Amino acid sequence: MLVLQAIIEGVLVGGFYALMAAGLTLVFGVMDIVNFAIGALIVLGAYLSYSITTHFHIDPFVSLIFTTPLMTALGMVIYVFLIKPIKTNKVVMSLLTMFAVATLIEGILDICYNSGFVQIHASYINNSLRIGKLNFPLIYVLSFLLSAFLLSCLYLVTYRTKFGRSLRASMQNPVAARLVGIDTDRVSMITLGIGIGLAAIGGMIFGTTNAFNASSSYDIISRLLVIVILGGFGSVGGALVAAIFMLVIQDVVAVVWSPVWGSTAFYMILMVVLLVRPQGLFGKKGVRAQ
Amino acid sequence: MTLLGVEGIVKNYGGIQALRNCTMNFQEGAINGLIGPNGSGKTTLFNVMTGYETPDSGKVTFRGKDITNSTPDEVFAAGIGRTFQLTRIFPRLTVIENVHIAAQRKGLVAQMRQWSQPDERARALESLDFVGLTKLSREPAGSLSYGQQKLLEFAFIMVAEPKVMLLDEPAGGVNPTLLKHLGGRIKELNKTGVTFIIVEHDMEFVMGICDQVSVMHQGSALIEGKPEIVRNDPAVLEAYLGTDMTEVN
Amino acid sequence: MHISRFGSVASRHKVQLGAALSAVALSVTGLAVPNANAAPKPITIGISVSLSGDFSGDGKATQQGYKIWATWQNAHGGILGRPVVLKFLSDASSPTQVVTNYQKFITLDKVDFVLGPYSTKLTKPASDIANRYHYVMLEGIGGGPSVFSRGLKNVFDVSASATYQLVTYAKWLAATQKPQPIAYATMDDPFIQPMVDFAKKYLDAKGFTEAVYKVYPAETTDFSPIASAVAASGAKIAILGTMPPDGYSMIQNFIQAKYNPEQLILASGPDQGADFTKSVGITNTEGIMVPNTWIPTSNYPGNKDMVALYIKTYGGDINSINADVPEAFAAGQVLAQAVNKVGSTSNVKLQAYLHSGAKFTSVQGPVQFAPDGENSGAAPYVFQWQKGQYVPVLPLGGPDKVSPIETLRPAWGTTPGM
Amino acid sequence: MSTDTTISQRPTPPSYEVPKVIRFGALAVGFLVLVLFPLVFNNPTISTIGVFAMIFLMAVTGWNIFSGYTGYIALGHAVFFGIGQYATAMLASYWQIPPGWETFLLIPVSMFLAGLAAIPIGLIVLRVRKHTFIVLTIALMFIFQLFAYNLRGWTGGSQGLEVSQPPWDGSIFNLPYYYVGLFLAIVAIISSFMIRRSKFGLSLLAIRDDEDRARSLGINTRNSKLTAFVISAIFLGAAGCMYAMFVGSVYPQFSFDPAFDLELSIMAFAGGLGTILGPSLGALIISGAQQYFLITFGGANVFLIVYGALFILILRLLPGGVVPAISDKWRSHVVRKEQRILDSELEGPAEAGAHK
Repeated sequence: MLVLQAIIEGVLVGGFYALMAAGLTLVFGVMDIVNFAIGALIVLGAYLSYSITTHFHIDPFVSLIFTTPLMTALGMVIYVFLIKPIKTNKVVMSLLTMFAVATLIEGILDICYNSGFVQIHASYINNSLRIGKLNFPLIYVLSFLLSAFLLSCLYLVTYRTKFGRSLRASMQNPVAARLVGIDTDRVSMITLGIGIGLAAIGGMIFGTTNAFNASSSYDIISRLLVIVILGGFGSVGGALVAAIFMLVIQDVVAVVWSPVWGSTAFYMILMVVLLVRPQGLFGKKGVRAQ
Repeated sequence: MTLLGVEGIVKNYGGIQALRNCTMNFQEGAINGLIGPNGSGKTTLFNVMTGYETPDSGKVTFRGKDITNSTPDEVFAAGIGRTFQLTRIFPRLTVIENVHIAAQRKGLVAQMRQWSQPDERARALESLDFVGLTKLSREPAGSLSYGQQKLLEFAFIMVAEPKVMLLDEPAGGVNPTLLKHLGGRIKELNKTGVTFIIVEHDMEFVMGICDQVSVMHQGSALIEGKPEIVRNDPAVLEAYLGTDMTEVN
Repeated sequence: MHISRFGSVASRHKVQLGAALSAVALSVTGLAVPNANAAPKPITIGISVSLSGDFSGDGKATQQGYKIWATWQNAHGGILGRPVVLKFLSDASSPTQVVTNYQKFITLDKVDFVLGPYSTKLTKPASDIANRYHYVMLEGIGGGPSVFSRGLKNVFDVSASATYQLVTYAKWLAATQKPQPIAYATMDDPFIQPMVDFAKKYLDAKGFTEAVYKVYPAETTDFSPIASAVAASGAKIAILGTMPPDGYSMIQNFIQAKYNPEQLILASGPDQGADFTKSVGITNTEGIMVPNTWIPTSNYPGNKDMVALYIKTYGGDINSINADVPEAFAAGQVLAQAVNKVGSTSNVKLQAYLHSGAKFTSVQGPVQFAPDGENSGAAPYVFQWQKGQYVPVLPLGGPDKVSPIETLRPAWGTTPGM
Repeated sequence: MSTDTTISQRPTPPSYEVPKVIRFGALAVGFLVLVLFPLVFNNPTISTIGVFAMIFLMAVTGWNIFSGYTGYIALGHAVFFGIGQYATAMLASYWQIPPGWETFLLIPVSMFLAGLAAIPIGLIVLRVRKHTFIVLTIALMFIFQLFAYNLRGWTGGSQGLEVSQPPWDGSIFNLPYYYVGLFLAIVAIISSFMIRRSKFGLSLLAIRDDEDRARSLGINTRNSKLTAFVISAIFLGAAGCMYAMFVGSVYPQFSFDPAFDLELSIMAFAGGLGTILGPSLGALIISGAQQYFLITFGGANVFLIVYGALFILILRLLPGGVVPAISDKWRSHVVRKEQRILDSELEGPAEAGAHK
């Protein structure tokens, strides 16, 4: 029973992690960028929703209407001013740049919100659906549905639209993409925008399920990285499966054994999987072989 | 006698059969040409011979020794040098450093000694001089022109004094003068006893330089023989027919 | 600044430091007595606080506590009749920086005294440095057992020792309730876990059984599995070793899991005043307990002033005061009393005096130091949220009068009168 | 085959590197500054910053031997830093080493253990490349952190471990740590130098440029990478040991800290990734600057903002790092001057070659 409960929770929370990881993996795939700031950006998104909900008494889900475009714009700005200028050694330079951005964001949030712990509120946040002996925290159910919706949108965008085509093209072979006249810069800019826009949404959910402050980001980033790698770079579907897989295992280990070993298992799985499939569960082999 | 031979090699990628029971022998001291329409498996064969791919079945022998499952570095150490279709040099290292890389050393102690020992240096400069790049020896290799990079690649393989050199489309994208120069170099090296296996689409070049030409078709050997014989063999034209005619004449 | 050459970094140090210090000094003169410059040479006290990083939340509360104390102390004649000036540095929650900071206080600023940073993890390296320069390390926050197990003679914790904080509750439980299964969950932390484990040891001995016992890592963000494990145990009593943020998430998960223990006590979190009520929602607070070393309403010397000063300076109400504030305040109080008694700024004399078994008073109650430097004088309180108020309920028969304890929590969201 | 005569005659082409005189001059000065530093600025605070700078100096130099030369950016070297710390703390109590000089004997032990651990770890992580490698190393670091938390029997879990400190007086306390640190840092730099100019080093750089190509030229890439990995781990182990001894307490959270490797890579990049002295320069500048900032702006919480902004600035202004920037300037300056002479010199041999 308990295990079943854990599995279900794992699936629900997994959906939420997948949402946070989706942006990361897209940016990974298209631009070779390890967006180390994702944690800080999620916290930023959480704070934005928090301010809006507390000051204007708007439902957190509605607040997304404002925060998401805002963060998307932020993403594009970051691309234009910080990522685009990087010429040599993109992989690491961009990683460090994003780390610097994270530091900056944390510093600013720390001053604006004075690092007490806060949490986003709504009437229904503590409710939960009860089916038989099992119960599903409502907020996780909502976030799961939202994730599912957004991820399928993302899927449609990448596989059914012109932008999606150029996106996948620049993912598989940037040079060739440029040759056939795709403006990879524009693609990258939009991608980073989307990636960080998604962080706004992930942040809102994070803020409703966790009490957070400016330095909460450290707990998020490592898990997201693991999920993205496990799912395979650039594979949104992969991220979803990986996230659910990881969370379920972690939760099950946590309930039957101990939470501390739960998170150990989380990382161990990654090692094992990568030894068998270095490209991750859904990564295409040699997509970017030198 | 046979220096490098493949025997009944089969290599599949998923459904596609790149090499189907391919058997070939390359004579010592000869300049062997390896031709065939696109997708006939020439490069795959190179990869198998140089340890980049392990065949599903069949074996590769070098001087009678089985090297089927050797890794690329072992193959090279054994005396088989190879260039790539797209030139691959070390762009951020200087030309002179590039030429030193292939110089083999045994043992950790030797590895830790300075990268340019006098004898290695002499050999390096010699081969640079041989391809005429001495002038540029201090330049980062990345700054060389495409043709020069091909020469460089040629040079740094030479340094290891391989018994046999596998050249994958050496003529591709090289201007005539440079090509002539390259051909001359190959001939000259061949005189010193180096065997060559050349994959090339430029028939002029192949027919001009090779003593022996093998034709591949759909992953296996079609025929082999003297250039003039191969040139006029109907089967070869047959193989090329439907494919790009310009390659033939 | 120019960091073109290392030499220049070093050489510029002194210059810039001077500037920095005067800056710090300026920022704190507000706290010092009005006529600071006319007054005799001030007593300087160096404190490293975590203004960024993992501990930033508590770090700031700690700083507030110390600042308020300085103001209060100066209003009461300072120390040895000299005004108190605090020097703060941030350690960004890193031991590396704590080491540098305390060296700077002692060797560059030549402060007269130092007081403790936030958290056990940082107090350890800090007390090593203080010890090296024969400085006394008085602290109120960071009394994990491992701080005192190292035979350092210069560390003193003015708060009740970590291990005993939950025992007050455990004793009451054993005395009043019949043995039954109890659900335990605690964070893996040098300060928190000993609290829970010690209480558990006591209760096990009294025949209470373990319904479930989970230790979770500090970086946990998803508490649902832990919460459901506790919920599934169906225990009527839950003892949680939580830090503020995860305590809130844990309660939220209990509500979602419809788990409604009759008694729920958290190691910390409910003592965070407004932070707590905002996060879990005031209507869910009913009956939740927390051990604490301080009563907001107590009549211990200085307490009323402290509360007033806090509200005047930082706003909020009496329940919005973070427990770190009085803990820091108390450390300052004890320092002042001891130094005034010793009559000099000699840390050596101070250390000897603190070891002499002398009694001190503080906003948290009496302080008396055991040989290892822990406070043997204090009896930890237990607080309970009743009708939106944060009231002391234990220990019975203590110096302060306490309200009757609610032994049966109501269902979530049903706080009477809310 | 070709003409030995012409080769022996040929004047070797000119060097674009900064002349030896200048380079060794700079080195000597730098060395002198580092030796005299704690004697001139004899204040313990500054020498404390110096000790941490030395620890980072050896750490980043070690890190650079692997990541800088092979181009594999490892963000999990905190593993070896942590192993060094825990080895020191555990062994110090296990062998009951009295606080004082004897503790320093644990340095070689920690180095050995870190190097030993690097072999299996290297065999695992070196199977993958690029991002996967980066993230895999990060994940590995978290695994070790969690082990440090969970294997309380040995590591004390979250309680951490202590290395009790020698009863030396504060005024001289830092000096032994500083000079031992300086010595180890210099050892690290010298080995980095030896490797850079060795055949082995050349192989590593070849791997950085094109791993598969290097393989096809007879370089055993796996062993080369592994060797470099182990060597770098050894210096991280030394750094960890120094840190544990100096700070005195060891915690999972601080020993296996994700920020640690980011700091290392920042230092390496600021100074010049893959150069011999660049990372060292970066370490001195950044670890110094960082602590300096905290004790200057530390009181106010603008620290993070200042740090972050400065850091972005460095990345923008010196993408290649300080050292390459200098040598590039020099190179472009020389090229113009030398080109003419070079050409005229090379006329002769070229003709000689043509005549035969």
